[in-house]
Amino acid sequence: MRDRLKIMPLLASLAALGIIATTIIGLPSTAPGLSAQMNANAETIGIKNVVTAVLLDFRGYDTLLEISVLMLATVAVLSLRVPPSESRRRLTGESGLLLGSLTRLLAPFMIVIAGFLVWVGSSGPGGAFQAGAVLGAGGILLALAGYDRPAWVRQSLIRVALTIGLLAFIAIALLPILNGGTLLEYPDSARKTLLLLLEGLLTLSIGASLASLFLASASRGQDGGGR
Amino acid sequence: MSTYLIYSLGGAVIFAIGLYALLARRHLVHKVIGANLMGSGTFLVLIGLGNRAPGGTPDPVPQAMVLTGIVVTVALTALGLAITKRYFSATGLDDLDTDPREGDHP
Amino acid sequence: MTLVDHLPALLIIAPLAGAAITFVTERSVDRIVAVLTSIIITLFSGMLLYRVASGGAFRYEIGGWGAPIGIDLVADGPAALFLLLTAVVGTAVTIYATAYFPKDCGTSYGHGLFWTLWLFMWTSLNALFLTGDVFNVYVCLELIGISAVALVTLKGDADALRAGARYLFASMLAAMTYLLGVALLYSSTGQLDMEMLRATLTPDSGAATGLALMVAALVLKTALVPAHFWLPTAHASAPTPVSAALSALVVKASYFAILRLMLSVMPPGFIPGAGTLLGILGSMAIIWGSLQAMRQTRIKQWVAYSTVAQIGYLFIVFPLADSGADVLAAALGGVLLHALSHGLAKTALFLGAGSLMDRFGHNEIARMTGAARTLPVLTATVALAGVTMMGLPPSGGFGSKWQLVSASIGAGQWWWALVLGLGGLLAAAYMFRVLAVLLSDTPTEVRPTHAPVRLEWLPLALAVAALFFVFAAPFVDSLAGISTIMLHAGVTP
Amino acid sequence: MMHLFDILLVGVLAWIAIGSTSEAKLFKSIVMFMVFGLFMSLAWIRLGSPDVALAEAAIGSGVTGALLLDAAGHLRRRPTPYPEEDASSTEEEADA
Repeated sequence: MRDRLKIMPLLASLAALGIIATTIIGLPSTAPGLSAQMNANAETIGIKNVVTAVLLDFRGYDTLLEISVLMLATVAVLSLRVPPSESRRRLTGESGLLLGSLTRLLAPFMIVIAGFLVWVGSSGPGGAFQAGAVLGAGGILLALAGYDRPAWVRQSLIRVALTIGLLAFIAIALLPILNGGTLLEYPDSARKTLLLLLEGLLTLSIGASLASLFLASASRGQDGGGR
Repeated sequence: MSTYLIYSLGGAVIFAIGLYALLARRHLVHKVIGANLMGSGTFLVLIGLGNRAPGGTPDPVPQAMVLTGIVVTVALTALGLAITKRYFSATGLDDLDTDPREGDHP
Repeated sequence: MTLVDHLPALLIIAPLAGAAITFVTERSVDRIVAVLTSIIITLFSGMLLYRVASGGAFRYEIGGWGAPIGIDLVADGPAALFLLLTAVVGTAVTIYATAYFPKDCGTSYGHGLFWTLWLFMWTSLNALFLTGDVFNVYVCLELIGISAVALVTLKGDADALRAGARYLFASMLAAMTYLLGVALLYSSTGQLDMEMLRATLTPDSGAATGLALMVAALVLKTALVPAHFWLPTAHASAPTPVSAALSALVVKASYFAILRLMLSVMPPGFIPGAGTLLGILGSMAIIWGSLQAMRQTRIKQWVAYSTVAQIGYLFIVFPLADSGADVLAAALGGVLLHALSHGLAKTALFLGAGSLMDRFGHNEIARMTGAARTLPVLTATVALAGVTMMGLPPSGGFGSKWQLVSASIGAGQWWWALVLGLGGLLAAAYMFRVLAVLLSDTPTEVRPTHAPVRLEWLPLALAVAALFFVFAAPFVDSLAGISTIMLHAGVTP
Repeated sequence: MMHLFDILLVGVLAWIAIGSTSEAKLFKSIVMFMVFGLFMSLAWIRLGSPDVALAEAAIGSGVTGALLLDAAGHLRRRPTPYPEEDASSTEEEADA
């Protein structure tokens, strides 16, 4: 059934559009923002990809909270799982043959892409976020293609993995305090190592969180929601 | 008309489309799509306006904010859909306008 | 740097680590982790309050960069007060929850994930009170929103799911609007740090529209009338300890962000009429919420509408903010005192109402007659918390209204004083309607209980604390002054 | 010339957005939304943000699309009331 046009929401959207568009047109056509300062500081610490520098270092605290958002959402989705009595009545997943064989080809490829993205992230485009996203998407594809999760990938294991990811991030954040700095203040001597460690960690935990966001919600038994 | 204006105004339009869907569509999944579109519109405004830096290299700060925003939005989406599915299992309804107590739903 | 200097960071990290740990531990261990975490947080919050009261406000530069490159935490008087309130209410909620949630709850109550969700929520509240960065506020709001919605849907019945869905869509709308506001604000000022924003803000339409969108989004999250539609069902259908945390803390977190934006960031009159508009909406909330509370037949809905009304008082500070330093100081002290005493009393009221519901086995007010004889402690809790809601002496509610009235008179805007008086009368009306039932002579049967006594005495203790909270007024006033908010009236803190 | 491309791209984005929110069939809506994500990636590249383009393609279109499709699949199955749900809903009515 198609919804009828509703007047109040339409007026609200048009009003929002009018206000935003007028404001945007009124803005000056050049604005430096914080780019000059960010670029200069990224150069000082020797990271070529400034976006990566902002995410992992300058505004690393945002990223810490964001990993928390991902884990929290996984917990929330788990808490909403349909009770077991219902999940027994699932339709048995019958995944398309094409999707299955395609995934078989794609999955290792995606892992390689993820690794590559982390590798280039410090100089060119790419980095933990994108690599993690690709990894997570790969995991979901596997599930969609009807792969049973291997026996060792149990729910408790996903939980442990997510927790270790967050706790390791917290540990890295707290480490500088022992060294006389503030939270997330990497000492220059160890910055490169710590950031690399963090990138790898983030890739895995973003990938794991995204995949488990899907698996947790779609976990009707072992079929992973394949249709 | 410069590039940044095209994309940031386009972002405003997409934000408004998403807003309408979130407010007016009944189906919960359509509402979730609407919220996602509001997010995409906002991101376009952010990065579009970040393209006004002199020298042609876009401001990295909006890009970092958008990357964070994309991840947060997918988290919200997952939660919204999980609630939708559970609500459907409990009531057979896929919108909030019908009161589950009244029963006799299509 | 000593431990005390790191307190802002530790207040966020401690509950976050607790949340992560409870995700993997056994359910019987979860509650121990949660109680330990709440003790640590309370200790830290107390130390931070002492540090701010004795040594003044300070900033904590995460990553050592300092604004505008990095993100700074701001520990000032109002933040320290809200943190301590969160610690006290949070500890009470934690203790209540150890008795409320059965040790083995199977698939009911969200598969036993309450503790993880709750500690995530605590993390996000502390983070929001401390942050000095407008984009970081967005991330904190999302953390609060997701944890709050998940806690509301914990029961998993149709009512809770419907309320949770409504709450989630309101949160999504608010979050996207807030982020769009940040986009416009950053695009016209090039700053994200609140202090930097205050320094660079010039009257231009980009920044004004951005800030207006951000405040509007936060108003929706705070459930100020007319954006309150999602609150009563969400707060009423949540498990009792969650209802208490939502009403006492969560709406105040987004309110705190409004306080920062309206007073710390914006100079007087930056968005013409915004303060007055918020004051009018606040007045409408006081009257509309109270009238609705009078009409409720179910006890948790009654408490939830009382929250809608009490939120209104917090907004009376905005129309008074531009009338000089003395008026702002009195009004700010007034709303902070109100937020604190309402937080304590509302926790008591929700926990008490929840216990009443459990003992009677239903939630209908009309069938709770004679509770004064059968359940004297719970009835006393409701009555004493009611004193704060009505604003009678010596409650904190009285102190806050007194200060807001004198600020209104001082600013020459006496009409707010009328609203405050009317609000007290209406609160008395909705309180007495329920108390009359509880105190009536015809006792109804109550269910025997094996629940620990803390389910009764804990709410009473909080209600008593709120009852004498007016004596904390001088201390709250002095802490309210230790903040960049006072710069709004030209006073250097 | 480039501006023509920009205007065209934004126009297509808005058109797909309207399509995906006004489409009555849920499945079509979702597919349109996923296509929307792919075009967004194009816009990000055009705006000099390859980092965002990568994330958008993987998350905005991929993961979100998978979540939406899964939900749509779930909502297609007509639920018959389960014993458990029945119990809880009668309890609710008693509460009301």
